[in-house]
Amino acid sequence: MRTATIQKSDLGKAIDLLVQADLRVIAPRLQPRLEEDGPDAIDVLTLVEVKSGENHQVGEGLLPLNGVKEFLFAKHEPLFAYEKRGKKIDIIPVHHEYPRTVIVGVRPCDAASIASLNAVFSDANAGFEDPFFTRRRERTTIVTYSCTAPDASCFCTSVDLAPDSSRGSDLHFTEIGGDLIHVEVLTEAGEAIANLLESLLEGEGDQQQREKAGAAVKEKLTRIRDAAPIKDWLDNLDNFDDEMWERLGEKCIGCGSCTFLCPTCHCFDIVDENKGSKGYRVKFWDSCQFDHFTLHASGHNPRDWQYKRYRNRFNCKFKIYPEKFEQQGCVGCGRCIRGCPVNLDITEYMAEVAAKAAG
Amino acid sequence: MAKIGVFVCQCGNNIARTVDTAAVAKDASEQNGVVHVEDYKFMCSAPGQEMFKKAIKEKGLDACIVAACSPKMHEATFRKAAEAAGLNPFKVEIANIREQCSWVHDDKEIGTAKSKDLTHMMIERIKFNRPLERYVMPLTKRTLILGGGIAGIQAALDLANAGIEVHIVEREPSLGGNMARLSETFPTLDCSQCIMTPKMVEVLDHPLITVHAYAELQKLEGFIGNFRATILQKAKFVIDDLCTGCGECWEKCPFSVESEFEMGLVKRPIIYIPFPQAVPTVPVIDKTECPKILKDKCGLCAQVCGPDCIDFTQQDEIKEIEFGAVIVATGFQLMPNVYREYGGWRPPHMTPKKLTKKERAALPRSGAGRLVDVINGLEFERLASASGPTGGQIRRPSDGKIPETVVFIACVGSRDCNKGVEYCSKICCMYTAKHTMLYQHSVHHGKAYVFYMDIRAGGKGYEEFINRAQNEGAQYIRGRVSRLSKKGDKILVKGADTLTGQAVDVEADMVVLATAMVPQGDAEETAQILGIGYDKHGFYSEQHPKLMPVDSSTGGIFLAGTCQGVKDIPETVAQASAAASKVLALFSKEELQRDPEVAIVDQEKCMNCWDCVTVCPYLAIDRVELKDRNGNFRKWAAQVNPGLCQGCGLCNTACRSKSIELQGYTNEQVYAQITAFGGEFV
Amino acid sequence: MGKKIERHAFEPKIMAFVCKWCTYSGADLAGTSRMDYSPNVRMVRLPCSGRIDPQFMIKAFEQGADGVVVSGCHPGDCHYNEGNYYARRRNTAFRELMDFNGIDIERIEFSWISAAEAIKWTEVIDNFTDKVRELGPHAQYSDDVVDPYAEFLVQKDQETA
Amino acid sequence: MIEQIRNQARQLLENGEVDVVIGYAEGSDPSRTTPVFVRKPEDVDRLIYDARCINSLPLYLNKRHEYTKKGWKKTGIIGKGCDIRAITQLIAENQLRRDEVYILGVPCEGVVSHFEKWDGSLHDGNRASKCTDCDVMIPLDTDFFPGEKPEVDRSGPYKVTSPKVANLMGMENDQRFAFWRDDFDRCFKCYACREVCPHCSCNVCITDETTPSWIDPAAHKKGVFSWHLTRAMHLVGRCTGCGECTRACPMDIQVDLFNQRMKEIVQENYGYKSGYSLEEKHPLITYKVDDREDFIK
Repeated sequence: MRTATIQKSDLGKAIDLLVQADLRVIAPRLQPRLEEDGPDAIDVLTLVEVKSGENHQVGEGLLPLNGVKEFLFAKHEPLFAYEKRGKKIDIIPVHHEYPRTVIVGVRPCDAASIASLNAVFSDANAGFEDPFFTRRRERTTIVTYSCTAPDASCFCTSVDLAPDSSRGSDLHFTEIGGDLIHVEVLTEAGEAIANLLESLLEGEGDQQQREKAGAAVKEKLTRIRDAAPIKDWLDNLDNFDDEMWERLGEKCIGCGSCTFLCPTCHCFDIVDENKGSKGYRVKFWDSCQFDHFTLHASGHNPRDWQYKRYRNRFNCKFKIYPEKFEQQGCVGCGRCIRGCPVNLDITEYMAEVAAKAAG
Repeated sequence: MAKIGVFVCQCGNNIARTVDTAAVAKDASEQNGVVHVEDYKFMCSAPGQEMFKKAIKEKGLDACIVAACSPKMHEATFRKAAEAAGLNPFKVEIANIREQCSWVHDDKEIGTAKSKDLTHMMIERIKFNRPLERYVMPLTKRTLILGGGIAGIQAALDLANAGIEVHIVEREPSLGGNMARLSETFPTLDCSQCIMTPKMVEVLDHPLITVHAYAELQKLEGFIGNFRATILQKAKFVIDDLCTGCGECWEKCPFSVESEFEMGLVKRPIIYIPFPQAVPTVPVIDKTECPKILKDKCGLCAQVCGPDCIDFTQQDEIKEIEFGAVIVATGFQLMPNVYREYGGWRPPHMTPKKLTKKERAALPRSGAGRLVDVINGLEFERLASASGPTGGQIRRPSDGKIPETVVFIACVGSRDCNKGVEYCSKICCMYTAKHTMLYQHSVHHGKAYVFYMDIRAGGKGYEEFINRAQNEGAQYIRGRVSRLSKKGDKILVKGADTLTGQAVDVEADMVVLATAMVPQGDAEETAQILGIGYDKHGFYSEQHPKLMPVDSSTGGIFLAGTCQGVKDIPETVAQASAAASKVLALFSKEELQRDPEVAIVDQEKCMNCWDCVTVCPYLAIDRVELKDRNGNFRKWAAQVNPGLCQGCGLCNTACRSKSIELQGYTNEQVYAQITAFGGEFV
Repeated sequence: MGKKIERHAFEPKIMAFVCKWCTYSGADLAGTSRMDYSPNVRMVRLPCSGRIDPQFMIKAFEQGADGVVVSGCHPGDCHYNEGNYYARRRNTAFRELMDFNGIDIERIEFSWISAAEAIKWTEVIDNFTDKVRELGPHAQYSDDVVDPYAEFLVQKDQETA
Repeated sequence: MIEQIRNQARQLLENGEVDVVIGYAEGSDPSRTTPVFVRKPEDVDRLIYDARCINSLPLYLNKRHEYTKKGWKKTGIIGKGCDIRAITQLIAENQLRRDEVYILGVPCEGVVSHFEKWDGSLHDGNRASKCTDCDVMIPLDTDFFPGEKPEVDRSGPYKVTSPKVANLMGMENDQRFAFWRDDFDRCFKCYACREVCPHCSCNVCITDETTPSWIDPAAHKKGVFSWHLTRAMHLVGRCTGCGECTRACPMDIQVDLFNQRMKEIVQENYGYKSGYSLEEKHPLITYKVDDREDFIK
């Protein structure tokens, strides 16, 4: 659509403008560790709702701990309430609010993850629509901010993305040197936000400069794997029982951190939170890394060993996803690598598979 | 879907005055699962109960709430009624709207709202009540009595006379225990032997009583109604059935050792009966001393035995017998080693022999000296006993002289946090008074002094007895003795009279210590064999200090006599009879019914940390191995023995994985009750 | 029979977990003696204070209780000999834990009440009710996150209206 | 030092004395290490030990994890002092037998608090606070120890070494609640804190129970609070203070502060320190008649 530039120092003002426009603004917030809390405390960067542009951290730090997932696919969602009286059961709808939201400072990998989630929850092809997700997605605008300093765990280039990809974004910011940010309007929703920021936007952005900046950042990535041969290798069912699954996966403790951190993991569970004769039915995140995820009522568990559960996760990302939705399930954000307490590394699997595929 | 009936009682006007029972009933009828409600004047009356039963039958109710008085009042009533109507009694719950609502609140609005809430909580709870069946267990109507002293004898006779089979296990060769040692008993001064011996004979002759003399309990397994005891019958080397008790053998035995029964005051042969009136009158050979057994020399007894009943090849024998109940009556001992504190020395024999080097080395060091004539209460009893070593003449151990002056010291080792035990030994005041009398009856010109702290004579005729002792000439000095020392052939007693504030020195011929009563030396090991609790002194713990004074902490094991705490003879006998009546109550049914409100274990979930085993006050939780279909070990798990479980629920709280549940108070039930909480508070 | 109970704008909800041998009987005695005490308490009868799981208290607070009473036999009087000693330890730990979490431990009352102490029972309940009334509603669990359940109740009222 | 460990491990594997040696190896990037299962003598050179070896390996000995299913009869394990305390505690809780494990103790100088803080060396800025007052740097119970094992006085009380605990205790109730509320807001109930804990050994965790569901499974405020309170309560007197729960938390919630505070309470009131004795029972399943009761009316 159109391009423009904005001064980096004007980002705070931009957030203020969005807040003033009665939008719910989600932005990264850094809680730096306090010296007096000792060496165990660490800096915490999260996406949270902000009320002003003061001390904003858009573009600072690398990745927030939480992705944008939780703002579209809530950690827990009451579906409805019920009350049993006599022999009657009343179903009472729960009121949900869907405020107009703009998420600012989303990294490209997270933005790309929305496309993946979209495929599951609201793609017409999937034949099913999650009303909660769809309505939130409709009312949410993603303002992406290209990465400037990827770390050792980032591997977006290995999964067809880049530190400046625009997949899933509505509006895309990229630093192009100096104090200048290149702004790219990608969708109508993005256009609406851009219009709100009109007073801060200037002229037209330089597409070449943006690409140059993106390429420079791409150079900094160190973790590069070849994802191309993975699907074919996985398609070969003989490899389902390959020795590498157990060898690499035996240290996995099944904590599920990777799945909860993963911006594209989307499994959920539904239970009734029953309080006496009333209660509500609630949907919340679940993880394929838990042993009871596939536990049958009979007591049988097809994924009886932890390595099989991790095998499922890997298959989900690189085989099932591409098969069903024609896109990669992994966006290379590296959260699962950073968050794993036992250093189980998805890129080690990728490398191993690539090597095996090559013979 | 549950079919719950709710029965709201007006209790005349007791409930109806502050609770709108009709409103409570109407509100309950709107609750999920409630299919029937009643609002009635007196639910507990005969017509009320009829209505209750009729509703259960006609409406096919599967659970009932009675909103009425406290469950302590009528829970049993309604559960029984439900059972009669074919509903499991544990599917009936009481909502307490009288004691805890109508009687404590004045305002009708408040009372009604609270009653509704209490009823809601019960409605939700009862949905998770499981129908429970009482556990029925076999019952072996046979009692094991440990100890053949007066407590054991009394309990055995009470039980046997009521038709219960009894086995007494006594580790000494004869029944009798400590009471058989006593000369005369306070406060009536009747002869202990005279009242004891007939009872001992009665026990031996009773067709329902088996006496295992010279035997010990090795192991006790099982639980109430179903114990299995392993009894070690020590080899007597004398064949019980053949022996006539003629006495040829022990009279001819050329060897002798200290007599345990006579407190070492005299010697006894190696084949012996402990005392002349022993029951059974079958001698035993002390295998640790007998040269025939040790070195194959002598064998004289076998030669003189007429019926030919001596068998040197006899071995210890293990007997396994099943019992339904156990009475522990293992008795007491006097605090050992207390002599040393008082400079005394225990003579190996009446006539002092020349000491060996080793024995001399074991003597107390300077000052205290070798005070042979400092003796304890039981030794004095033997000296005063007509059947004792001196034939009832009181003579001092060292030289056999009749003592002219005797000092009695009370509270030796008792009420003494530093060197002894903290508790009051209770009987010492009385037996010291008795001793002064016995002494003065025997030695008319003798002088008796008593050093005491306080006189504790709480008992029927006891205070009078003390007065009598004082009137008969015993001089009571309130104060402690600081030191005993040798002065010529006398003992210098240095003491104080705290009433006059003066030092008192007495030159005594003999000193008698009123030594504290303590549990048997092996009381703790015995407790561990039995699996019962004991206090820090080693006295066995009763289940409840006030309400269950004869029950041990383990079901089916009862306590009698001084093994549970210091007691005199009447108290011991009373407790023995109480224990016997407890056993009779237990045995009054054909089989044992146990309350089903006990813990059960989900063994698959159990992660065998054994926290439940640690907290269980009743040792009711066993560790069992689970096997797979092929009999291979699969996992460990806890298992509750419903025979022992008392339903306290401690295991339930200790269990982190929630794999142990107290039936009747399960997590589900309490959860339902909590989550039903939170209605409208007016 | 006594005073007319004065009702306040805020009436705290109090849940009591009690042992059936001592405290429950003590509360029954209060009834038999026609004593008057605050009606804000709802009791759960358990065999022993040692059966009281911290989980119960957590749930009670979640369920909207403004205060929780835990009560059993005096030390040494436990029907099961030692249950209340375990309860005492568990509650020491639990209170410290709640305190560290910033949850107001003034809202948990632990007391020993024997079957004869009907007066003590009424005093404990009355004083505790007053205290909690002064502390106000226990809002720590629902101050900023809307309780979906409360929300649904509001909605229901609107529907009926 | 590591050479001696490697040699011993090699010997053990060659003799068939152990089926596997659990230790640390280089991780997938230079600041990280990873747990490794060495089964073949030729692989022992993968074993390393330095201040980056944060993981608490006894986790893999916990029955809930799968080593028993593998049929390992005896497991060799490289343990820091604090890990060996965890092993001791596991044995005391009957989750492991002493003869099932061969402990290769290492002298420890402290570890970093987070992999992210590793800058090539260990210093006050990145040393985990649990290491500042540690009395088991020379481990307690080992089957093998490189060199002489000096005598260490371990009679001292447990000290809380995380300044955050004191900072929190210095706050008002409301501030403390606000702190936890903010942190718990991030919690999405992945239960990494549970899975990484060497002492969480239940076959079915209380939070996975559905009847009754004491802990609401959803990650709303009630569900999160009751989960963390329950977890801390279940670890009272049992936690050996490895701090893995905090490190494993993907949302960086400092959940081990609860455990540290509770250890302090247990030490103050009952004089109990976990992981030092095979026989001593943890304080919630024992009692003394004269325990503290100042809070009881």
